[in-house]
Amino acid sequence: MKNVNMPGKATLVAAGLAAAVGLTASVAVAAETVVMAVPNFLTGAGAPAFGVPARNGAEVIIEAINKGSLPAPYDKSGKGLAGRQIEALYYDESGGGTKQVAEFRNKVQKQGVDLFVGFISSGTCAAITPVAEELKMLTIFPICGTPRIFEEINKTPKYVFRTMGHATADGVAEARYVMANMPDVKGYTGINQNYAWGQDSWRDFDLAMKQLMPDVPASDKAQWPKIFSGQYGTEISALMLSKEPLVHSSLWGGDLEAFIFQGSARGLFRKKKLLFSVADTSVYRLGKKAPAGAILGARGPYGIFAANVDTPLNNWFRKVYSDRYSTPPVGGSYQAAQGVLAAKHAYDKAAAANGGKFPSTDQVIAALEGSTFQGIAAKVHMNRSNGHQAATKHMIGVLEWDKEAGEPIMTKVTEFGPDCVMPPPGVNGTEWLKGGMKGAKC
Amino acid sequence: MQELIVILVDGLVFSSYLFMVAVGLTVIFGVMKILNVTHGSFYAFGAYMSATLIGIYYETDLPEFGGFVAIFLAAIIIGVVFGIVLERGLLRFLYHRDEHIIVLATFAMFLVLEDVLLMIWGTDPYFAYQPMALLESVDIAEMTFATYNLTLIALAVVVGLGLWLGLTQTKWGKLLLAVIFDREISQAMGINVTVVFLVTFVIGAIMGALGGAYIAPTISVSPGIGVEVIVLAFAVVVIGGMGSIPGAMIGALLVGISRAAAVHKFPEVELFVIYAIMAAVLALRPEGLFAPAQARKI
Amino acid sequence: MTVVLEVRDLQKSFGAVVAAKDINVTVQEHEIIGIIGANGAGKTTFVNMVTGYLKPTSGQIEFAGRNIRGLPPRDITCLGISRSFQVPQVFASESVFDNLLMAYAVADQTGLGLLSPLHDDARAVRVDSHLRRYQIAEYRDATASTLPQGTRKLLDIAMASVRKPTILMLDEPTSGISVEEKFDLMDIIMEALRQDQTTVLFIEHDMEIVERYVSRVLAFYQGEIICDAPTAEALVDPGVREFVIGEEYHRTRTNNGAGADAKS
Amino acid sequence: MRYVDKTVVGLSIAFLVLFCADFFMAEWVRFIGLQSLARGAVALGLLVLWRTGLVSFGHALYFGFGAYAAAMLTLLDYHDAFLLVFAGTLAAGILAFLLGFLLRRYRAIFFALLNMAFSMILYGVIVKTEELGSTDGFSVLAPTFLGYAPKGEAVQTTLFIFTLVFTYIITVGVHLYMKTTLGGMSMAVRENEIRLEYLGYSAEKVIHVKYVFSGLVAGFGGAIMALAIGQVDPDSMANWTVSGEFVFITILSGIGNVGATYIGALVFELIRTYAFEFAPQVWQFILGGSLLAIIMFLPDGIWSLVSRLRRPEKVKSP
Repeated sequence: MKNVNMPGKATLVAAGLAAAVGLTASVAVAAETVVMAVPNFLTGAGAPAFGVPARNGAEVIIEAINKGSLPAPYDKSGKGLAGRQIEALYYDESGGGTKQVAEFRNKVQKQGVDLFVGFISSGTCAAITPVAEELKMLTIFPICGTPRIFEEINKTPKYVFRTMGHATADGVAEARYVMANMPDVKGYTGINQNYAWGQDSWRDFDLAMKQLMPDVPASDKAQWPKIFSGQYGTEISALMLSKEPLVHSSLWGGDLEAFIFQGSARGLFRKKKLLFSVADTSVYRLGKKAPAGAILGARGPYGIFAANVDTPLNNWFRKVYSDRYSTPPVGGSYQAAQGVLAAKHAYDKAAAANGGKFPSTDQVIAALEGSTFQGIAAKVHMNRSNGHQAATKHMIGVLEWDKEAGEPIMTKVTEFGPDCVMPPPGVNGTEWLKGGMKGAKC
Repeated sequence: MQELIVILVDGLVFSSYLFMVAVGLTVIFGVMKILNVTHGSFYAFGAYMSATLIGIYYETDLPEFGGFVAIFLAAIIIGVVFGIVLERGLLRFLYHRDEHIIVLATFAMFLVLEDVLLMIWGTDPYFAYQPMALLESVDIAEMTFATYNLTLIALAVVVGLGLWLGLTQTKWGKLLLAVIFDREISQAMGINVTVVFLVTFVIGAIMGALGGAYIAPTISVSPGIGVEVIVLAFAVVVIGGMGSIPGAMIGALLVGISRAAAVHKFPEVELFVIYAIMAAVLALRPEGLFAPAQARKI
Repeated sequence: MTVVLEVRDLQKSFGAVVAAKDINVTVQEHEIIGIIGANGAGKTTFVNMVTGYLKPTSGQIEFAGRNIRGLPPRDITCLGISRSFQVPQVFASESVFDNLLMAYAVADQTGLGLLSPLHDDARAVRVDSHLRRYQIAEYRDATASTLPQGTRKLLDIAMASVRKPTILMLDEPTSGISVEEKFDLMDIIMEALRQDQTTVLFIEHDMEIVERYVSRVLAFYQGEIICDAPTAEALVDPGVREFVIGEEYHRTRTNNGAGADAKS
Repeated sequence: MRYVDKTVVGLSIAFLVLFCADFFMAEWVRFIGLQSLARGAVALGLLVLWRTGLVSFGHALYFGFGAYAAAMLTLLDYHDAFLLVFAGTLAAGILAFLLGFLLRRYRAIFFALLNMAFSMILYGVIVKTEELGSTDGFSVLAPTFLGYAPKGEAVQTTLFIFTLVFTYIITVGVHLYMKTTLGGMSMAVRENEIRLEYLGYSAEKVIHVKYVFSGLVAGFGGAIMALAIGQVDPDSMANWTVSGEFVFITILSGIGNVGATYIGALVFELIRTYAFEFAPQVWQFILGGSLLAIIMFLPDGIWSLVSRLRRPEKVKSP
């Protein structure tokens, strides 16, 4: 190691800084556009199941908004957000919370983003929430599930919204469905990925079951495969040996598909009743291979559950999306699209209230808080957590294969109202579950 | 009793999976002393290629079992192409550098290939379940197993024995052992180390690709499968003793069986099994399974 | 005369192979002892055991009245037995000066002293005088790996002698050195060590060297000492003539250099 | 010393420049700078190991341990940055001290991989701990500084100064330490352990000291990162890929100079940021590609550029 002379070092440090500082110049906000950052998983295992469908769903809506070609009820509100064209920045959500926070700051402070509509993973949302509030950046989470966003991380949000129900609703809806349709089930076990989402899903379902069907035992050997492990032979044996007839699973994407291939090869689905909380991400892709007879959820009235909703908006969305991406829209597509619609609704409403002039962020926030707007296939009520957390109806059904149409369909579908599955305003989801879901209106 | 048998079978299947995932890595490390992170890419590309070929194959109405040919074909194509390109195009320029620099270079290469994969195949998953469906299932101890998974055991045994015999019984193998023993001396003895390295790397690449290609029918071939196997393969190879093929076999069995037992008995700890074993083996037998560099002649 | 090193019934076996058995040696202060024997006779094994590189299977090693058997090399070194190596062990990519600087620093410092600067002027002066004593001052700033074999041997021995050890064991100091240079090399070494009155044991193949520098000889054969006597006696001992000198003498004459290179 | 140590001077000037820059820097620049300081500190620890001839593929273990130690204190309602960072650093240091007894017996790739094994165990433990949010991790409230509780941008500004001061002290400390006997023994271990043993000192002891140090700075970096991001999660703090990034930065920086690690970290952040901005689909491609380029064409890291600037002959490679 040699002593190195100052100028060399100074210049280098300076260069580094200069390079960096100089780039602040690149902050260019075109006056007449709204810059909307749309982060989703574009790489890695999250991409096919959620990221890409979500990105595409958002893209379809954004382009229609810019063209002003959205059908009713958005057909009269003119082009763009409050008249301004959307400039969309699609980017990758991969790399973990830390990296996403860094990226979030870059997008805000360097690329002059006006609002974010995106983030799929609960982990990212949890990491982003405090920063979004700190940077006063309007941020709409269309998908991520963890209740902790507004229950722990920020109880009084101003800039952060979530436009779909959180994970608690899934567990409750699933449990209610089981109670209604399998009253004499002998017990239940589960197979969930060993990470936050899997753990939360199992906990909520388990808690709800303990309330609704207290004398139905849960297995103490629920399976916890490592996420993305892809090999489930041993777990499948264990499940087949277990005495519980019902298996709860929040597997998604590649893991789910691998589990289904390996399971059906061994007749698991003939032997056990499976309950998949997010399997809609794969049903179209799996086609015939999808396990008919399994109980399915889509975290709300999305994807395959919206297949038969006959409204101009939904029919248009399914058609445009299917034509363009040659596959029907899945849950993620609907949820992301719903997030963009929330922005559309809020900007236009705020502009109207503002005498037609383009609204300030605070006005947009005021417009969105507590409002109710039309999602692709269902009404969205922003009536939880001071009007920042949405509640929608929830749907659970049984998957079947429709020979005539040659496509998977949902049968025995049960609808649950928003107030039946979501905790009442101001109530912590887990406590609500433990307390017996008081105040639920079904 | 039944559970015991089931654990054993599950364990064997998973061990075979681990072995197939790890063997390519150990072959390359054994001869070239390179810890090859791109191994993960070989696995992923092998899986994608296999899924693609299988897909094409079952478009035709040729006899169904032919799908298996597609699997091995995929492994060979990927292995040969990537093996040659990487060894000639990258590694040979690095042989004189520190071993950890080479590891990092392969890590960088892995990052690059992850995106190349996306460019070629996109983000949508590929399915190739036909071969698994074709073989249907068998019952052992009143438990249904997928025959395809059981064939994995056979494959692992064949590959393991094949490599081991090839290494100890053939002229080529003896050359390799010479190179493993002392690179300089074997050069002096007129062994063409360059060729030995190239061939070894290609074989290792084929093995890595074969792992992916053969697993492909049981999984959804989608982005990110490569990164998952890297740490797995590292662990197995490290437990078994780096560069030793019997070692990799032992390591795979140790991990596979213990994991199966864990899943059946204490599912909660599944996540730790492999690393716990890895750390334990290293902690308890520093000079054993895991021999450090021998003392130099002084 | 006081006994500095006493070795009793030393045994070493690697599995079935017996590398050393029934080794009994007593070394007096200021002795210069030559260790001779064919390759694999157990000479280096003996040195390795005394200096702690190998743990004896059984037996006693007493140094200055203290049992040092099984101690690690660093402790034995600190107690006062140093060694050099057949293959010089130096810090190859460092300069000769830095090699010795490190040697002195390690010898000087313990505990918190280790956190004092490696390079200080007083130490530099001592390093330079040491370099002169071993007549390698001209290579002061050369990188160790570039040194000619003889010089590297000297550097190795110079580093070993930094602590002014009571006993210094040299493993084939002249191996790989051309016949012409051998005596100059040994003169330098012996002169330097005489100043510190160091007790020296060195392994040597060349009987002329042995005759010239050594007062007493230990002859090894198949792991045993077959002769321990004053040089003159030893060199005429029938056993030694048959098992050691015979081919050895011849060998050193003809192809010492090559033979040693293959070994190193 | 007879002469003024140019590296110390250099570091001091860099320190002053950055100190002043803090007040006009764009927020995102400061944020990148903050991360570069944190990661650079970890790389500094790896640099010390590297000079000893060792590379660790598992220092995310100490990075993550420090980060979580600090973050968990905030759950107990301690928010003083000095306390949190000290705790994180110390916790990681203790862990390194304990594991050191095992790890100091290993060299080369085995050392690297054993480190990775331990880091993956920590990763598993965190993932398994739902109380700590499993893979989601949990968020860390803005810290206070000896009672001063800044708001908004001031948090980052203060934290930057805070970090800058400590990294400066650490870096100068390491530089001076490298000139001590113990520091110099890095060379001895790397070059020839046997000789070091026969000079009378234990190579394992030397390695253990360096290892504990590397653990301390990694813990420091982790704690800083936790405060800077306001969030801890296993995937970006304890996963093996994170360890890979640290080695990446070390190699990027080169062994030449302690200050280089921070420049390396900055370059790393910039590459990643711009790859992410301009090529969201292929950022890994660009990241990996640039690493390859460095390995092939700048074997001694970016620092060798500086060295070349001042003296044409190539600097000695590690």
